[in-house]
Amino acid sequence: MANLWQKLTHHDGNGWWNLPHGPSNELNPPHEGPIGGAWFGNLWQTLTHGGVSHAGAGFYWLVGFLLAVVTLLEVWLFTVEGLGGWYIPILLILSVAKFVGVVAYFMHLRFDHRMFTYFFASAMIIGILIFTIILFVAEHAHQKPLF
Amino acid sequence: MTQAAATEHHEPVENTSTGLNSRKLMMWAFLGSDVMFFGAFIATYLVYRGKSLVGPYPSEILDIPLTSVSTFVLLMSSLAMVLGLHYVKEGQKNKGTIWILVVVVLGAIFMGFQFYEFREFAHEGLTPRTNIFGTTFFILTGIHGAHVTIGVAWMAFMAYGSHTGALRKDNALDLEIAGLYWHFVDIVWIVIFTVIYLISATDGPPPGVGPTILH
Amino acid sequence: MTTKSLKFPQAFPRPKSATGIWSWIGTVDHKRIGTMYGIVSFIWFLVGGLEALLMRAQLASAENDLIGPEAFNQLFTMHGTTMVFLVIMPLSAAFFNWLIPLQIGARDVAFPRLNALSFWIFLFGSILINFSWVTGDAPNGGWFGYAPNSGTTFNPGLGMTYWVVGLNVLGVASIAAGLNFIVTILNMRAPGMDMFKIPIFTWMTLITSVLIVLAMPVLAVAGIQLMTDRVYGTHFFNSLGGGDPVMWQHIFWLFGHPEVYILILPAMGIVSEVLPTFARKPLFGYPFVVFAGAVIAFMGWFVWSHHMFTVGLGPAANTAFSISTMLIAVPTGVKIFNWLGTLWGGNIRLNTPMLFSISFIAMFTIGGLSGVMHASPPTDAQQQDTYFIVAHFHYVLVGGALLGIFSGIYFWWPKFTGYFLNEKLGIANWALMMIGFNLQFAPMHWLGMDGMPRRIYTYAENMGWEGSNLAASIGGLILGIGILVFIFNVFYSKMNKVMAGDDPWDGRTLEWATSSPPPVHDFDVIPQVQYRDDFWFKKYPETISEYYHDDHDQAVPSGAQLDDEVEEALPVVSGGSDDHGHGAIHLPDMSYYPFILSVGIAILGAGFITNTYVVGAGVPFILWGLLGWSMEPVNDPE
Amino acid sequence: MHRVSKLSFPLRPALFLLVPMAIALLAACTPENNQSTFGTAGPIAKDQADLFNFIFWIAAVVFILVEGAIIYISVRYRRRSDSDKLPHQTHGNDRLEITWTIIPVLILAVIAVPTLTGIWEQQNGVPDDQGEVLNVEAIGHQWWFEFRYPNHEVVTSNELHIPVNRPVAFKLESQDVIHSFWVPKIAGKVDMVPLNDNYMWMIGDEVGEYYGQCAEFCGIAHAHMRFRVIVHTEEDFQAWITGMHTAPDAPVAGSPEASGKNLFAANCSSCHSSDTTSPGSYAREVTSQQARWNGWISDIENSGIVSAPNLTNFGQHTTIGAGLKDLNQASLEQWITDPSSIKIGTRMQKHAAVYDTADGTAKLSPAEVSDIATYLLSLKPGSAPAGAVADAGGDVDGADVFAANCTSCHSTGDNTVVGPGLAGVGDRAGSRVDGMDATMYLKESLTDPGSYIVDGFPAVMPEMGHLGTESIEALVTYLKTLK
Repeated sequence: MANLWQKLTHHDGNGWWNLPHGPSNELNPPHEGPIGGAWFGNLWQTLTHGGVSHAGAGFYWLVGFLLAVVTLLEVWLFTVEGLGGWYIPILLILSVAKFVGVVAYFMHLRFDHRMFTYFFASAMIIGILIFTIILFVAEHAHQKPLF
Repeated sequence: MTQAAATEHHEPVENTSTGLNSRKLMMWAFLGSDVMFFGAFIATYLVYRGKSLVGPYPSEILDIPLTSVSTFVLLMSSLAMVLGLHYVKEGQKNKGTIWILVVVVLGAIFMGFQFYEFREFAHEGLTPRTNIFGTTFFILTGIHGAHVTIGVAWMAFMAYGSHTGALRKDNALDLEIAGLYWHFVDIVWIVIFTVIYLISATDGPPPGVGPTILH
Repeated sequence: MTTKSLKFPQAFPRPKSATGIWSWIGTVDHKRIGTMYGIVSFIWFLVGGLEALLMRAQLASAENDLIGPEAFNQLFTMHGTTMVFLVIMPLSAAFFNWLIPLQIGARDVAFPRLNALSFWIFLFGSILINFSWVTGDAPNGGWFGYAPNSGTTFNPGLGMTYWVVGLNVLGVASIAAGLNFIVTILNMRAPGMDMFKIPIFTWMTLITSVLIVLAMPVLAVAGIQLMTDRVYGTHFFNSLGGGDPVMWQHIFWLFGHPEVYILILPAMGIVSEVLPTFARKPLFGYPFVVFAGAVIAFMGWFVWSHHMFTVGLGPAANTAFSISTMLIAVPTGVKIFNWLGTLWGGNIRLNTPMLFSISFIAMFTIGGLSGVMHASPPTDAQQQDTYFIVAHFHYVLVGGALLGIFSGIYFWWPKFTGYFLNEKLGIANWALMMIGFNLQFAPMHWLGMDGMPRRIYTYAENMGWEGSNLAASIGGLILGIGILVFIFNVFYSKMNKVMAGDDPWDGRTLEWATSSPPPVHDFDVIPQVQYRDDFWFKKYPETISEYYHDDHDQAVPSGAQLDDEVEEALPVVSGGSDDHGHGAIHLPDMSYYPFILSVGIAILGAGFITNTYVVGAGVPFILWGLLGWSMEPVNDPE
Repeated sequence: MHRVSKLSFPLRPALFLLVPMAIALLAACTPENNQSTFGTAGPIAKDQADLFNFIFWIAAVVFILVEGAIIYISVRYRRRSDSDKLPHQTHGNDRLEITWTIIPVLILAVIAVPTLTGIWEQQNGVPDDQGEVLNVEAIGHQWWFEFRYPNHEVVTSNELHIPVNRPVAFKLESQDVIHSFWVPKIAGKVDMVPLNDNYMWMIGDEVGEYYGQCAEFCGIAHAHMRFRVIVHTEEDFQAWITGMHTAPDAPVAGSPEASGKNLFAANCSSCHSSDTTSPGSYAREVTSQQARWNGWISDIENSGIVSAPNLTNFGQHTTIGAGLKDLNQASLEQWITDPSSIKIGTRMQKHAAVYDTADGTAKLSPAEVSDIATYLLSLKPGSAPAGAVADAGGDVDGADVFAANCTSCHSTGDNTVVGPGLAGVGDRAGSRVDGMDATMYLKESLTDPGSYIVDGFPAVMPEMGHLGTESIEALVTYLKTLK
């Protein structure tokens, strides 16, 4: 607690919200990558030649293939009857997976400086929060009919 | 190295406070801004989903197989984009140029699909003025289409640059920034495809629509 | 190394001259752009003020028929729009432009041409909106443009189309400027200046820019939707076609509340610079002021529905937004207390900038307290859309933002021009503004509590509102005279120059380290920064240990890192602009393309008001601007 | 180093802050003002005022502390002489920061408690223990208020009558733009939003007449969109309800009232109903008002019809122009002659054919105006028992039936109001449907209008079966005479 406090308030604290100093080719530590935990980071570490952004054409083909598969899966789900209430959540999860795939690998966020992730993620977080609130409010915030 | 080269063509490690390239940083900040832009449009669509007072309703008009193909095309253009960037960074000029051209072509095909779709909808009686579905659908996908158009033009410019040799290994960042924009347009479509097409495709008329309000 | 690059045929030679009209049109110098922002927005300030005075004249007595309802509706719509989008935002932008590179020790902003583009788009956008006065069809649906009253069904004229298109054009300018300043502040800092050493005004600019970049797109969406409703007959907010008027309010206020902080945070930053300088003490609790600003900016996103307490969102939503609104008063209070802490024990010099800044705290506190009153939905049910609200936000925006800006004008005028603004006239200006302001807006509090709704062009004699309204109108006149005194002061001081020198106020931040006015290249040598308020501590090295050691938690940052938390010494970051090494100073060359591009955007915008072919006419200019710009090197090869 | 200019400053800035404040405090709020939120006449407004006072005094304490601190510090620590002595260069104090973060939180928590109770008491329905609830539909129009009492089948405009000490539940509606329903002395405002019906409730606990006003900007006549709330004793309220079901006495032939009645029927009655007293007339008025709205919205520029205040028993009203002026012969004549001399922007003046003149004044002679005014002022509950007019027996005159029931939507000329003009309808009727003669077609159209809507007209005509066979026969006979 005291540490956190100091990080937040210190004159020259290198607190977590202080912005990074290093040059852009400094790697994210694998266990601290913005997406996925340690196991995920390690797995992709192997696949991506140690997490450098020049991952190789083969890697991009692989990601592209997986994205294509997910898209096919989505379209197939559309034809499947009887998913009921599961349909929308499954689709949302799949599209989030595609979204993350493109952002993390095609847009290099996974390998790039964390500052870029902060930029994009903060907008995503604020956007998702407020627009979810708006959907909720528009759907449910009405006055109780008195007669 | 001349001054022009020093300022225009950035070195891999930037001489800035954060060590990050200013233009790339700005592109990411702009993408954050665009997140709010599309977020507001998508939120509007979702708030108005299923509130059309008259038809045609999504279930009567959306063509999922067709849009699946165009979605696939746009997704593959992202792959082509990243490959193009990869080869430009490797200094393989011809491969780079070809893949960027593939992006242009796939983007143009996507635009063609969208144009075809808009025309079909208009034939079947759905315009932005028809109902609230038409309004939200056309403006959201139209704004996205405008983004794609800008992206295609930008990529064509890049392909030309790569072809003439103005875009090289040492200023591949120009392409990377354009690529970020292109990928962003793609991820917006990923959300739109799910939200407008797959999820809404079965939406019919809402319960209790009365004819008295619009005539 | 010879490199091949694309060339775009030049219609004009690239501008080179340092004087004359073309040197202004082609300029990419942040100081010149700041000056242009300042002058243009001050002119709009006079226009907006005149609109306010006309309204006050109409309301001075009951059943007055000086101005008809239609003109009155146009006046209050344009007054609000002008003051928010054409005055306070661009006046803040003038300060951003002038000061940010100077405060962070850079030679220009990160994207000088983009900066010029922002200004030109702002200029054309503002002219576009105000052109509606010439056509006699000024916007009349309120600066909030509530649907469906702003739709064509109930508002068939062109006025609201001007308004919505103009706002969209201005939005482009704001977003471009916001992106520019974010990158500038993050990337262009002088060597050694990490984020916790940048001046507080720079911090507030950064936070404001983030808000602009995230909030203006939401306004753009609202604007595009209303525009397509008006121009193409879509149904976004058309209740007859299934659109929901409440949705407009959600989207508009979703932008609108962050906008409030976009307006006030720069003024808070100015005040946070002025108070320490004139109290001759560092800002009290720097990290807390920064953090409070960031918290305000974040929480500002989750309070928008307090503008809609009477819309009927039901008790649950009202409860949630009431609580979030009250909470946002906490970081605001933290700032006020820190300012008081700054003054406490200081050696306070009551010069004009300081008078304005102290008045800022006093007036902003009143606005904040009345804000808490209508954070409570039951009391807001009586206050919403009454003059109580008018009083509240004028205390925040005039008593807050505008006093802060005037404080900044008097404070930095010597830096901008090299000479002081006259102190006696300055005090007269301040006194008249304070008397006029309070006489104008304090009575509005009880006008509101006495049930006078906003936006009414007249009122009956038996309502008991005449005295307060008359007082308010007289106050408005006095406030206006105060502004005239300011204008007189500007000319008087120009003719009777009292030269100021580089550092007239014994300043704290880097802008005082360079000459007044600064050279084109800002700094002969990019400063190396070691401390927060680096310039001050270099002047008074004996105070370093006082600042950095009087709390056991704090450590001297220079030399070896005393902070155990930092694992390794930070790499020295090299500085500023794009110049490499310490050799020759290279500034970006001038360019016409931002101007051409902004002309294209203005024509495009005008096309939505007039007809579609005009939209097409804008496209060639935009393409010309974009292509020329992208192929034009920052510097021509020598 | 160049040092600061040596300007001295004789005035203490604090005084400048205090003078306007002092003036301000001298003029305290006046509860007796017509729309003061302090002189309350109902528990909701009282709760709201109490909560305001509670927050106000807390704010006042904070105000005095903060402004006092500003003044004290500015005076106490201002530079004396020319000393440029450097004060202690403190950087801050964490404990103070925590303190002045937590104290506001606590103060706000104290404010939040009554706030939240207030929200849930006022916005979550009428409490059960408040007595029998009166339901009222309040509808905002540009720029007047319509009030409907669905349980009593009464409709009136601009003057709301409610019983004292009884909860009144409101359904707030709007068809055009957003308005806001506000009676400052009885309850805070709630907006009237198209497509989003709102609900609120209030209790008037003092008999009297109270001012109300639209609080949301709604267009050109926003300032003039006002209304009155008349709080009656229970007996008076019941009497008013009964009165609203009692038709006025028929004017004596040849009197100004009789002339006014005819002029009213000819010039005003397509938009203004004035006879919503008989059974079934409430439903008809609700339908007609919708029809007028549909007629207006389908052709805003050229419509000859627009939603308009119901003038039943108008003589009982105390104001005209939505609460603008006291109602009397002179003000009413002024209103009829040139509404914009009292209220700019009325829809009536824009759309009613009678105002289709160069200067927008009515195409009526002063005598005619006077007759209409006299007639309208004479509209007070008459001596006849409620509902007695409908079938008075004897010969029914088709023209009277038409005037009473049809003129809201149909003219006897060629012009379209809501429905088609009926000139020559007798000739056309026979050829409209094969195998149906004119009489049969007209009868069918009256009793089952849905079957034979003429192309291009909205399907809004109500069924007229409630008029009774005799009236229908007379009406058909009359219609066939129209050339």
